[in-house]
Amino acid sequence: MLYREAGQFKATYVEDSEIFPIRQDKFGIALILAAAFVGIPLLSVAGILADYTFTAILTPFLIFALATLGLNILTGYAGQLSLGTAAFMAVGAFASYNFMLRIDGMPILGAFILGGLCAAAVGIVFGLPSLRIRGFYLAAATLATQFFIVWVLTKVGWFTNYNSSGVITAQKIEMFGYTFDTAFSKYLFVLSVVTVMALLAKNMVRTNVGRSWMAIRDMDMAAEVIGFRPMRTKLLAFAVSSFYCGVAGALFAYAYLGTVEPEGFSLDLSFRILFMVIIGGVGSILGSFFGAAFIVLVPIFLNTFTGFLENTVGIGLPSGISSSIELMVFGALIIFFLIVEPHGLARLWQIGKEKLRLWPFPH
Amino acid sequence: MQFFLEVLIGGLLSGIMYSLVALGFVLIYKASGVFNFAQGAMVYFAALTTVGLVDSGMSLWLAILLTMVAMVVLGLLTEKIVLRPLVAQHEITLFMATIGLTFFVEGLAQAIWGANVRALDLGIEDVPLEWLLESANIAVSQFDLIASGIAAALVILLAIFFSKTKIGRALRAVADDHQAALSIGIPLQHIWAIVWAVAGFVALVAGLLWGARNGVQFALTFVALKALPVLILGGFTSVPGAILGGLIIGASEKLAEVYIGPHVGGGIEGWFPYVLALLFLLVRPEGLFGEKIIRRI
Amino acid sequence: MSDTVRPPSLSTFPRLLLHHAQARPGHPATREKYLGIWQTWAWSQVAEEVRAMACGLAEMGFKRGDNLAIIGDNRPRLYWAMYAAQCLGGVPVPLYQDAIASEMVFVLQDAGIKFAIVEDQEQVDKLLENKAQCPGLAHILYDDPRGLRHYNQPFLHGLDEVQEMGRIHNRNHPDFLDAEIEKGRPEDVAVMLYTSGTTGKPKGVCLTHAAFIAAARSGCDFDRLGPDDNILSYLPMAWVGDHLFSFAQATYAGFTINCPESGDTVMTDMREIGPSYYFAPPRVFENLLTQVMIRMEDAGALKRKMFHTFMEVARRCGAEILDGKAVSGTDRLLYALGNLFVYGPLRNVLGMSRIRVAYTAGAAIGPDLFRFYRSIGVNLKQLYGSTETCAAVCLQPDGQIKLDTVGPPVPGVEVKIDDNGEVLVRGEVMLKEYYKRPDATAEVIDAEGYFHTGDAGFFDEDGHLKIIDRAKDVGKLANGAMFAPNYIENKLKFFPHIKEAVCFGHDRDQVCAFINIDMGAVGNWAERRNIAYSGYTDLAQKAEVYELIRDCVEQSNAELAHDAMIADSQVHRFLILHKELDPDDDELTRTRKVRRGFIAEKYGVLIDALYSGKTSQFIETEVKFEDGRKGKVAADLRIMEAKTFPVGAAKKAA
Amino acid sequence: MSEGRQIGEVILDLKNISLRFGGVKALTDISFDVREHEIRAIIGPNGAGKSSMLNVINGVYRPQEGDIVFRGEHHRDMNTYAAAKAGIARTFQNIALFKGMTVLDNIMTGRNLKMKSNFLLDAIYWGPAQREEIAHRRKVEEIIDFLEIQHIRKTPVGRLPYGLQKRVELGRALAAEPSILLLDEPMAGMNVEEKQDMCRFILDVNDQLGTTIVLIEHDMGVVMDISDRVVVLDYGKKIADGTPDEVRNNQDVIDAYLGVAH
Repeated sequence: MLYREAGQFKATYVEDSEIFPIRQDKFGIALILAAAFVGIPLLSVAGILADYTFTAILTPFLIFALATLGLNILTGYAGQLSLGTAAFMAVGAFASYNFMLRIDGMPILGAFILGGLCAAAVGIVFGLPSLRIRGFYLAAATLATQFFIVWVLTKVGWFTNYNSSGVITAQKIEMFGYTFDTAFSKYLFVLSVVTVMALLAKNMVRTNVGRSWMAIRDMDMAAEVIGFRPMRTKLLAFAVSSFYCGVAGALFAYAYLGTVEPEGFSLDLSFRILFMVIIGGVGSILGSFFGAAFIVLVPIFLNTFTGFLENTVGIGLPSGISSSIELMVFGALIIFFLIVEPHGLARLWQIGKEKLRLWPFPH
Repeated sequence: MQFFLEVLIGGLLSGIMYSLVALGFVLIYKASGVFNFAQGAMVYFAALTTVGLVDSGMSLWLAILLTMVAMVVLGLLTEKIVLRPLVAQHEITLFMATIGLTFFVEGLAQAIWGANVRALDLGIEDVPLEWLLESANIAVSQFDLIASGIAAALVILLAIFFSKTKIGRALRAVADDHQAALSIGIPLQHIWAIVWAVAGFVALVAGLLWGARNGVQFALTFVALKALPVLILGGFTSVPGAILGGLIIGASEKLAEVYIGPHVGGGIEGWFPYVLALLFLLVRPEGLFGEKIIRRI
Repeated sequence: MSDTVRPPSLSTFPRLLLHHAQARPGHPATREKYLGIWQTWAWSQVAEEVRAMACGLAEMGFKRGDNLAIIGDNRPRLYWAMYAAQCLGGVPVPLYQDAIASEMVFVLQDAGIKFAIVEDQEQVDKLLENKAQCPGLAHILYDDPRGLRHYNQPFLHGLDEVQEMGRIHNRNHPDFLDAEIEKGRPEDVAVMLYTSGTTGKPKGVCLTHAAFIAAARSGCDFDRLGPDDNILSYLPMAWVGDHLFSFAQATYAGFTINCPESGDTVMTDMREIGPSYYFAPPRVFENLLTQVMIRMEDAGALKRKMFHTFMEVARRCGAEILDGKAVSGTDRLLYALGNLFVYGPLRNVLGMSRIRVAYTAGAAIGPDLFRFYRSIGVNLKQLYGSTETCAAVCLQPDGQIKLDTVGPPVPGVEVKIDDNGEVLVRGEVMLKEYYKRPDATAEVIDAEGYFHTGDAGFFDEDGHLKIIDRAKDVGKLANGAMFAPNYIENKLKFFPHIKEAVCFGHDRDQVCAFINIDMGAVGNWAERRNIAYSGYTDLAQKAEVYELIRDCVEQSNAELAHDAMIADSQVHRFLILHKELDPDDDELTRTRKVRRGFIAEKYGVLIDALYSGKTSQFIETEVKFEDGRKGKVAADLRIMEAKTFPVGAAKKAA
Repeated sequence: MSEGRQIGEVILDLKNISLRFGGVKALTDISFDVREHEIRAIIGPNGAGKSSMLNVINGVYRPQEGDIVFRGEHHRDMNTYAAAKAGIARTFQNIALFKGMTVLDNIMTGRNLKMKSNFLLDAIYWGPAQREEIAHRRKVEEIIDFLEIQHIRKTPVGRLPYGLQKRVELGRALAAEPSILLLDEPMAGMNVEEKQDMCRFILDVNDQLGTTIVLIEHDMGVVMDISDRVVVLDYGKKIADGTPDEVRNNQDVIDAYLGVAH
């Protein structure tokens, strides 16, 4: 309905292969970026947005989106189910911490990238079984990653700098003499990292490397026969995915938790990120953002809702129950999405968009 | 040597319990191709429900009976609401659905009974068997022995159920070929319902035994995670594989914890079985008793 | 181009081409969807390509006065071939690409074709098949080499190699082509278009540069077409309409032609290009509308409701708003909403968002159809012309659109109605002659220099020409008034419930009609009313159906009464035939035109009944079934009176 | 059809190939050769080992015995990657397209061995990766044009009807610009019109691109029409080899097809 595509023809392949080939979409994404980079900061400066918005919603949303993106590369694009996302995040976080700790003058971005690379290396090692096994044999194997890595980080004191409590305060995020210490500045920092990495991911999935992943996912035998090497392709997917998760883990520790601790990266987090992939859309960059937003917002809505019930009707829930209900809601949502729309919110978005493009025709 | 035997026997005994849980997985996987990640949550749910009912003044046997009913209902509902709409979907999709189910069941259990750790008393004392201690100087828990006895009985029962009864044979037929199963004359849906009910029963037994041993708490859900390496080792479709795998995992994890653990800081029980299973997989991707995979195109 | 007076140097198409190559070298001239994108050639590139092609042709011996056959779909190089031939003083002769081989033979022989440029293997095969009958055909050049690798006939050449040859030729004789172009005169024949020839053999219509440039100029000036306009070139190149719009006007104004990827992708390509200028015969518009309606049927109830509500608004005021007439504020607001929710998106999905001017011609367009497009904001207009007049006699000016006229004559064209109602045309746009047919030429161009169009029509009070029929079909009622059966029949056939109509009235005192109902439409109508019927014959004789058809006839009468010239042709009595008119029974031609004489003879008894005042008549007719068996259909046909209106009255009855 | 085509030297020579799965003999001591630019058909009743033969040629299965000589090089242990690298492309009996990708992307995958870009350049996209992507896109568009599937280029292959999927799969194989093309029942399940189209494409590929073609096909009319030489397998053994005419009149072949007991 909003689309006016008549006359938007493509005279070159460059135009035809743009990420947003439709003018209205270009405009839309420009608007969103402007809102994220300029609009929200302005609102914050004007005092309309509280710190809570950043610490509880926007920053975790972006970080989770990045981790989801990472898992989506592996699971959605390359078809390798992983239940060890949090472990790779943990590697990223701890590696970044140690690089900052042990190398003088280490720039924070450098530490994050190196942290991501460490995660990638670990990803490759734990991706090795994927060459022999598939499906949920592999899923079960990735659980091993989760348990093993968290165990290592807990047991090997060197990683935590022999901190007895196991909870370490993360170093400050400093760049060019500026310290990102307010909720708002951390948001901007995370936003910038996530924007760049999302663009890189989109570029990968629309070129040869992305096609190799999807080929292995859809029909591995045929992929082999046309010359994709399964080992290389899968391990690259593990590496890239783990890199994304690693950087997300570092951001999680530095810009969200403020601490580096193994318990922050539990199996529960792995599941949560898997849920974001499923709800957002398996095999969709955009879906990663949808999924993250959804899972971040659901508990907030639930709380608001129960709070509302308590204030108006006077029905209060015992404190322990709300977290149980949250679990149930998540579980039910996953099942709901798998049954009703296995391709998640991204597919719904796509269908909606198609409808708008064809409006007033139904199909 | 005694110590070694002690550890080994302890390991084997808990291994039987792993086998029991693994059997729950195999049962469902064989019949419906679903890898039921929620098995652990069902164990937790069963144990918590029994304890909850007992704590509210019910007799143990009545509580168990009621829980059994609840488990069957849960199984049937799962089959109807979650799995039937997903029939013919990719098995990974089904797997993820059971992860969702895990969350739901855990949440449900806690919402009803609260998240506190509770004790479950089955009336069996957790003391070393005296005669064994005296005669061979090996400490083996009486409770473990009885529990694994029950588990072993159940395992054997299920194995017989699978191979001798009509329904059991139908189940195997279903696993091999859905069309063939239809021709036997048992509706597929009935078979699935039975399987889910049986799986609920297995979960109940496991929940009671584990709950009585370690207390009924959220950690019970990890029992299911313990069963995973067992399955990897034994193969997802093999009953003997589940039994043997359970014993191997149980024994080796205890031995590893005792003999390797101290050198690396301990607590390796959580991941050692996985690594063991993984190494095994790299050698034999189809597991101990699984069918060899021929890649067809 | 706003400058109406062009310097004399731009008096031929090749000169115009060179002019654009200089004036706007980088401006896109031709686009073609090929290999997934719109490949674009600027005017300077087109000029270079044409130069290479022309020089290549010259090298191969193509000479001034030679005719060049062009056969194929709308491909850039085929359009350029026209310039190439014209540069050398030759005449391009585009042929219908879907003609079967034997049909081509006549034209190839008649035009004395030595050189043919064709699109692909399919066309090459057709020519090879008939090569023996066209001994003059010396060279066949093809655009697309696919499948032609093993054709080793010496007279077959790829356009690529011809152009390569031309480039070398041009390097060796750089002044050759410019000199050839200089030799071209405006009075030279620019193109030869064969009329399809409903009667007799096709005739080659010779049209000069001056004629087509005049035609292009009047159209471009009239609608202010400029270099930034875009047109989708998808109609047969051999049709005068395509030649005027995609070649002559594009070359005159310097706008861009866009060739679709293939016949199957026209709709998609149209949507991608979003042309600003569009031309299509009525059937294309009709198919589009049908598709719109069918696709809307599948929409949800709410959306359908919204669609129909806003379409009602559009029907009420859309065309008026487009014409800039006064419309109430509420309607304006509603229309704006409709534009947001329905018309705008609809134009978008049809690829009509950017259309400034769209034309239709070639056949009568139904008023509902015409109004539909105008009401959703597509500036659809009608034009009148024929191959012999470069399709440029009358154009409807913006803001003065009438459903049933074709507008006033364009500047530079004189139109006169002769005594028997035939439209006569004189002016620059006229044909020079029929190729090698002085007899036929003399038949259509009279001593005063008027071209006899063969169409009957008259001017209305605003000076707009109204075409009503073929002149030879027009008769006179007993009172001497004009009787144009096709006109009345078309009016009736625009009602969805009427499939065919046959009117009688020549030399009689009133008009009577046979009607064929539309089985689908009336069948639906009957089912909705729970009227049971057992087949066509049964349904046709239902009293309810007669009432339904009488309404239609009376509406049409009311419209006829509006015009003094034809008010006497109102249908007084009618009957619904017991069988569908069928080409298998020789009642229709294969193109579904009514064979009036045959029908009058076959159903004489019915005509007598109509004029004798009977209220019913028994008839038995032999019919052929699809499997070749014969059978008989018999029925008692009712005959019904229809209300007629006094002249000029009942304006609002419709 | 074939007057302009020069059948060349032997480029693929299979010598004494035997293949077993466990105890089951799939192929027993089969030898035949393929000459450059020819269309070579493999026929035989169901279960004769035809698909296994193709799988041996491009390294999906490794025969226990025998030797594969491709362009003078011995490939006892041919693997899929080496086969693809050497210019052997194929289609599958049961369509093996990448269901989640568009037609365009599916065919693009066929060009992966010709791409030099790596994932880092791909991620940055701007510059070399983009240039390469576009150069290959053009090649792929030529294939799309060749196979007349322009109208579906951006459709996910999962949504296409069977006949078109087969065509896309051929496109993917062609994208690799193979020197040998293995076609496993390219016309199975097609209607007459689709078969004619596919025949035309196969002949055009063979003729215009000079690609050597080895095909398995059940439609005898088609096989006899388009192939230069035919090898006949039955129960994993070769029972005849020769021109279509020779094969047609071979008694063993007639028996095999009529099901005479062994």
